[in-house]
Amino acid sequence: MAETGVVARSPIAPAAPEIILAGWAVSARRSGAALTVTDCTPLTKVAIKAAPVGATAERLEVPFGRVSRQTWTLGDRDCSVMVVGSGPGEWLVLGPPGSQVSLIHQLSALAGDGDLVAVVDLSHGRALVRLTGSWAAEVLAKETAMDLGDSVCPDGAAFRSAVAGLAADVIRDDRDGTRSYLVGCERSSGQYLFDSLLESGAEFGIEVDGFVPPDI
Amino acid sequence: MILIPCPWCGSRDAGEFAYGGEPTPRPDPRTATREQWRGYLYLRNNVAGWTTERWYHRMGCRRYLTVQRNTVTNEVRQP
Amino acid sequence: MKRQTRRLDRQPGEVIDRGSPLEFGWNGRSYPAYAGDTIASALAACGERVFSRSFKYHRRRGLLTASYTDPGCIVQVGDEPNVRGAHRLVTPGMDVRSQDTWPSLAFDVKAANELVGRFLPAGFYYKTFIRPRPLWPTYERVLRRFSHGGVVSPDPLSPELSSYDKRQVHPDVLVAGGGPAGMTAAVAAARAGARVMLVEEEHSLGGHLRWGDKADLAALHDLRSLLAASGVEVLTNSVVFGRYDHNHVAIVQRGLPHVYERLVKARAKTLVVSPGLIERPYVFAGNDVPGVMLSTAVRRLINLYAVKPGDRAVVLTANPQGDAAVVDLERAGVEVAHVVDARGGDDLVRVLGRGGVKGVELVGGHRIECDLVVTAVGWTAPLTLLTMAGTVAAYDSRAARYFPGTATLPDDVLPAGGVVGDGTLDELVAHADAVGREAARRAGSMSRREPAAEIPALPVDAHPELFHGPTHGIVDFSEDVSSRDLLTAVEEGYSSAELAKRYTTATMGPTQGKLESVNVVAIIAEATGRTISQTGTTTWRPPYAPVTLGALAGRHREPVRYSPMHPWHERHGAAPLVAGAWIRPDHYGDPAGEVLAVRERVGIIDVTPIGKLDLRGPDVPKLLNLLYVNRWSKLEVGRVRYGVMCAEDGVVLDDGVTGRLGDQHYLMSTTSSGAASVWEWVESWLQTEHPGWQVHVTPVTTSYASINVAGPRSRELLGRVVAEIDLTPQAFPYMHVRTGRVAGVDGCVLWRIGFTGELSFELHVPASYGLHVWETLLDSGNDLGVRAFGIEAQRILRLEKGHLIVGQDTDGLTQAFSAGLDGLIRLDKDDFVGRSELVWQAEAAAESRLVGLHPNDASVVPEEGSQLIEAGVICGRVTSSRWSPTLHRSICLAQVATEFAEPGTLVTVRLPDGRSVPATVTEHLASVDPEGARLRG
Amino acid sequence: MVIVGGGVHGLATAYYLARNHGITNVAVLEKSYIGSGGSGRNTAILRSNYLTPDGVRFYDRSLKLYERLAAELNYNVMFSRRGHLTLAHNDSSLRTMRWRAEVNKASGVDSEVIGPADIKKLVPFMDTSERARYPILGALYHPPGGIIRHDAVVWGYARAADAMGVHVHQDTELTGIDVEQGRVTGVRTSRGSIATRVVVNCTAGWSTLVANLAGVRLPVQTFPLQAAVTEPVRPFLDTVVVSGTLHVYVSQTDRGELVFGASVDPFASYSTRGTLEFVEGLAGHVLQLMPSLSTLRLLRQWAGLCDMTPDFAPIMGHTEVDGFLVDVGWGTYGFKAGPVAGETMAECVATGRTPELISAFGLRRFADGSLVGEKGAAAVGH
Ligand SMILES: Cc1cc2nc3c(=O)[nH]c(=O)nc-3n(C[C@H](O)[C@H](O)[C@H](O)COP(=O)(O)OP(=O)(O)OC[C@H]3O[C@@H](n4cnc5c(N)ncnc54)[C@H](O)[C@@H]3O)c2cc1C
Ligand SMILES: NC(=O)c1ccc[n+]([C@@H]2O[C@H](COP(=O)([O-])OP(=O)(O)OC[C@H]3O[C@@H](n4cnc5c(N)ncnc54)[C@H](O)[C@@H]3O)[C@@H](O)[C@H]2O)c1
Ligand SMILES: Cc1cc2nc3c(=O)[nH]c(=O)nc-3n(C[C@H](O)[C@H](O)[C@H](O)COP(=O)(O)O)c2cc1C
Ligand SMILES: [Zn+2]
Repeated sequence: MAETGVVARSPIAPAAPEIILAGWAVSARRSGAALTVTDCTPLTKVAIKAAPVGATAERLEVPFGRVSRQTWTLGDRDCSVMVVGSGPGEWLVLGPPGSQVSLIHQLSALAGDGDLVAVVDLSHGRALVRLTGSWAAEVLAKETAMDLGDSVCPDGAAFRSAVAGLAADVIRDDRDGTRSYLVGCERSSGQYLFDSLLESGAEFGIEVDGFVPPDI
Repeated sequence: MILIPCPWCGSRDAGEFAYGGEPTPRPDPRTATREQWRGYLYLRNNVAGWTTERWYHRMGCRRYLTVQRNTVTNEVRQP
Repeated sequence: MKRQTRRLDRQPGEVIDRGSPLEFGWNGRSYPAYAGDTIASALAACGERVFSRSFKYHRRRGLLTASYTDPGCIVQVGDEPNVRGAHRLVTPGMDVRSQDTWPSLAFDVKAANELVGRFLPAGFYYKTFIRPRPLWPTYERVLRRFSHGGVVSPDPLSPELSSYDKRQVHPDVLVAGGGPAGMTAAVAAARAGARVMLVEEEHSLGGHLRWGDKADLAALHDLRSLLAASGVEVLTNSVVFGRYDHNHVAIVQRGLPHVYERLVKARAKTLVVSPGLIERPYVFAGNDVPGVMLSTAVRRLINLYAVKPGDRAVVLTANPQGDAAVVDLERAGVEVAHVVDARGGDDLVRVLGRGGVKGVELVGGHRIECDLVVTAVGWTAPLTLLTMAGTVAAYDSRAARYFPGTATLPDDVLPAGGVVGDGTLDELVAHADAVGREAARRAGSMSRREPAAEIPALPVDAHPELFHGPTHGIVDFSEDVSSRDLLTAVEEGYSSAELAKRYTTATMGPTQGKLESVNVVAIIAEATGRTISQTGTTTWRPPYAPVTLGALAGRHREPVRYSPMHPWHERHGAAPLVAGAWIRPDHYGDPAGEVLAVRERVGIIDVTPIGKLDLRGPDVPKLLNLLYVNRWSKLEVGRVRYGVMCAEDGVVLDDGVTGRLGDQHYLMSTTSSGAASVWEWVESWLQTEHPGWQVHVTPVTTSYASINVAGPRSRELLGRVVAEIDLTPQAFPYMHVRTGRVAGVDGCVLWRIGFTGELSFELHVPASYGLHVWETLLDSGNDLGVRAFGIEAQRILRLEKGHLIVGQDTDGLTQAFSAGLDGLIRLDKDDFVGRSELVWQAEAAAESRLVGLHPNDASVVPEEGSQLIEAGVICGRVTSSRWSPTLHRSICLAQVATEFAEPGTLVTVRLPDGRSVPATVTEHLASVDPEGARLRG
Repeated sequence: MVIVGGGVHGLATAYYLARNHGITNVAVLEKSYIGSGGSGRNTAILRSNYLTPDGVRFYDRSLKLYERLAAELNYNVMFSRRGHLTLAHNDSSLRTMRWRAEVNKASGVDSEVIGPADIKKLVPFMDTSERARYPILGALYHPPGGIIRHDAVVWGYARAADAMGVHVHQDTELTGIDVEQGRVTGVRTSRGSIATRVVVNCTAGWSTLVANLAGVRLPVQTFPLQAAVTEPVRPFLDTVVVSGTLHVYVSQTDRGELVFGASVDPFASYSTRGTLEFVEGLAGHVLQLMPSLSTLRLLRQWAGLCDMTPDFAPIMGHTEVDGFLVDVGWGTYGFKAGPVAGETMAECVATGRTPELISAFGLRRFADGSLVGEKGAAAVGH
């Protein structure tokens, strides 16, 4: 088998035109709209489970409900990585597409002694969508009961809750001062989540903006 | 929608949780009589008032937790 | 076209826009109106007085309250039934029709009911049509034709009428009701730093100030400016329809550009309830004749809509509101023929006229000609939101109305305004200001040191208790219930408020007690010789105002799940099968052909929904031993094993295979429908019973695309796409697992198992590459005759093989032995979930068993669910049945009473069409390859 | 003797005690007004298309009693035979429908599985298209099913029992049961004591509280069940429609309103306040079945308490305390059983023997591990 033909596909059908970037079929569409939604599924997603309080938790330094952006050396490159405290004793690390092998390697090495640590690649198990624009919170407020106000959910906060009826991980990750959220759910419902956000954002003129690796 | 206080996530809509009901201690399976075992399976106190119960935070932290709830008023509190 | 003959000159507080005239249709005729008019005000401006027919007697009805609650002006607008004509604004071209009148509003044949009116007293139906018995269904059919309301159509609604959505908000303070009290409280709370939302049912803020005098309008102007500067989010044309536990407050918002209606769900830290008061009608003969209106109705018509409500009026007043109405009427050029001052003991006896007011009769028989009768006899406090919060309504006879018993309110609900007292506007504002500050403080948006706001008590004005006059009249206008009906109910023993309500249906119509409940209770109290307090009330329930199903539903959406291969299935004509959230390929047009491809060559099926749990840690074997009925301690790396889980009552819960991928690393599979529940099951045992066990569980169901490659040539096919894994039977035997690269994709898991009964490999491929691997398999196996097969073919294949499906061949009470799992269950294990019950089941011997069954006539396929009947008694049922393309005969699985379970037993199957056919219990569950030679090959 | 609970079960028991056994020295205690419990709050659906032969026989008897109840009580209870449709949205419920239909037929009860085209004929508003999110694959059609004026049933029994000398005490709450040496000797109420050797517990959602007073534990948990009505519209729906998958059932009354019900609340409680999520879910599901009803308005929602048993079957007959009998566990389906339960409980009390018709429903079955098989069709309800 010719391995060059191996293309990874997100569960979300790319808006035309489709191109291949970093081994993923993604949308090449570019939007300058004030509210956009982007399929970020190509990002690498690795879950770590360990004791909520313990050596591993200490080394990861990110408490449950918070996000930290860090620069890690993956392979021979410095990469931007996002460490999300996604649950009690549970973290989700987001990295550029295709970085799972080195991420898993680094994370396994991080495991604290005496701590039972599980590092599981969820890159293909989760869909990830980014919603950006000043109306982003209004759109999400149609889909989730969580209070998205700054006092409860400031930039750099993360939570898991029901979004559009799905158990979803939400990360508030503003871009250049503009509201932005990453929303992740089980891969199989990715298209449904994406469509829901598009529908809810319609009244604010939402548009699809394609993914540009290593965007994180 | 009532709110369930999750010790990990804070108060969340009850719809995010699965209801586990009154926890009943599991009898020792090696010694339990049928009567005891079936009590464990089927009998609950069904209190009208404050009761202790288990909930599972299905859409959140995926932890089983214990909450006290008044089954008449639906007031809740941490045990 | 009609002319606006009753339109007044410009009024200071009018809400119509004379610069925007428009036309709309009423019963097919064109009517003029101005933007800002309601349907009712526009029609009244053109001189229309009759808008509907009443529920039981089809009496003509006109405006009563000229507000949302008006029972006299409920109309059909296009496809929308039961529209509140006194609230809905007219729009150009709107098609409005009166409801339920035939042949026309003016001549309604059903009004014949009125002539027989004396035959329709309370409880009429309970007492009649009893004998001769068979007649009731006939009467019922006639009766149903007389039922009330608008029409709904089975055709799809226009897009405007079918778009709804929802929004969730988290205000610190939510204010329900935008009169002076609500506006003031909102401003005060916002100034104290709270996030505030203010909700008003009407199209603009101001409450009763809007139809008030100059001073009222000036005060309103000031309040509006304060509010505009306060940062409060204001929703108008929106109603708070419920306050549910934990201050979950429901609002329906209308008049939006993008959606027809929006359900706004507020999780309010504190709720201020300031709904004002609702004016109460007076009960006396003819009180429902068109032309009898409440004082607030005429004030609204004149001041808001510049409509002259009549030419010559008689006013019954017991309060300043009624007095103000007299002033307004005179200013509008209505001749006030007589003012009956109830405070002085004067009263009205009856209204003269049927289709419209012609006059009134006063005490002593004196008659006055008029076309308008106005009453101002007191108030009803709309307590729905407060009683939902737990308050008990307390009657105050001095004020002649109910108040919320504040002692019973939770801390997070505060009433303000007319519901709690009277007083001057200044007093009202001072009170509401304190309430608003306190609401903000309780919401935690003020500094903790701030002391509780001192909330001044509002004065309560004395008001005469005026509920009914010397004659009987209508109490519940929407249900056509009269005071006489209530007396009948009491006489017949239905003397509590709750029983009388149900017997007469008073308060059960569209107004839900907002107009009539106090009168109902007062009349029952009088009839029973009790006080109003002793009589109690009926229960106020949500919604405060009726709310459309569309708004409650929002956008209809439910999560769906697709496998990575879904686009391929769609392109290849798969028939979709809805399995919970999953949409799966049932077949690709030829299930029998798909079966044969698997039996003879090779087929591939998308089994992605199979539940998959990644288990890690040293204690996984303990966990498996606990949850499965079979033994798990000695599973070697590289092996997989089939397991069955039971609940604590011994009932079969789920099944699947679990493989050991590494020293402390396992992959567990579950049924597709059990994926979520088994995960929770595993977590519950780990977290609540064995928190010390070292196991991490990660669900990976959709991390992998799962593909089963099945058939005698599956090894050959796989060999072409797998490089590093030795697929020979010796290197990779049945019930083993390998990991490696498939079609260039790393990290694939392969296990050799066989649900279909064939040699087969189940591939779990990182999901993003699922489509690639799927297509590669099909491309590479072209010459082998590879074919995709769907669920239906799989069902046939597994049935041929005699593999059970949990939930189909077992049910909610099937314990493991009845499922024929004897060989698997290890009662010699110390413990496993369900063991105790299975020990007892083994001792008692199962009552029924799963068996294979062959109809003696091979061409008959008894439908699943067909019963086995011996000597008239049911002794089993067919749980699975299909035509077997492999064996060219019908095959079944059945649950049968143990005495019929012996192989060779002849049983009788009763088919749905009534025929009975003989069938024979087979030796094995499997009809194809019971020895398992094929799948081990 | 004392009957606790003035719902259809308590009142019917009193009525049949008087009518069939001549026992009129009976006090029915009701803490509020008669019918204030589930009997006044239920969606009044009658049917006999159960899954087990025991169930079918039992409910069929009840339906027969209902059919002649108006004449017997001289009170029109407005039984309206509308036909009852239980929709199947997936093949497993279709299989259960077939199973039920065949068991029904075997017991002489009219039930048949019908397809989407026939469903559309019965209910033109139904979306029977394949593109529905939960397509309708078929339905169990049960022509004898229908609805009734539930309050009228309660009042009819109460009037008739009263006329035969039974005492119905409203606003009278049972507060204690005296048990001496394993035998009932009397009861205490909010309005005084009564000496009695027989107490029948017919208190549905409150039944464990009453049983506790006698020292008897019941395998019952109390869950609210909610219901709602819309504003009236002109008749368009003749049939009673139930969808287990979508957790909703609907019928249109003679007055024109739609009456909706669903499955019990997701957690146990004694609250009858009702919830927002109930009406949201309900509306969503109704519109999936009948999309053109978006503009129909919900008028009122309420809730009642249901006494749920582990096997979705009632608990009837004697307990370990002599003279303390139960007629409970009616869950979400007990209104239709009122007449037959009254008849059999009256026989049980009067003769001291357990009638054959209810022998499967004894309290002992839980300790014995011989649950009733209705659980097999648990998803289906009401
Ligand atoms: C919303 C809803 C819909 C339903 N739909 C249907 C349906 O369509 N078809 C169907 O067959 N069934 C239905 N049911 C179930 C049915 O309503 C009940 O099973 C049935 O009414 C039970 O009747 P009952 O007489 O046993 O109890 P209830 O009617 O509940 O009567 C029990 C009475 O006991 C009284 N009580 C309690 N404690 C005491 C005490 N200590 N002292 C004195 N009195 C006491 C209560 O006040 C109450 O009035 C539904 C139930 C609900 C809530
Ligand atoms: N109501 C009158 O006609 C009237 C007339 C004269 C004086 N007053 C006096 O004025 C005071 C009343 O002022 P106020 O501010 O309390 O009442 P208000 O009647 O001036 O205003 C209440 C507002 O609340 C709105 N409302 C009610 N329920 C609602 C809901 N559930 N959702 C959204 N909006 C809702 C109403 O549409 C109304 O506009 C009292 O003291 C009363 O005696 C009232
Ligand atoms: C079958 C049925 C139909 C009903 N129809 C109406 C109705 O048309 N209007 C109404 O206001 N309430 C209706 N109700 C609800 C009752 O008013 C009341 O809410 C219910 O009996 C519960 O009592 P409660 O609200 O007093 O607690 C109906 C109830 C039932 C059981
Ligand atoms: Zn949590």
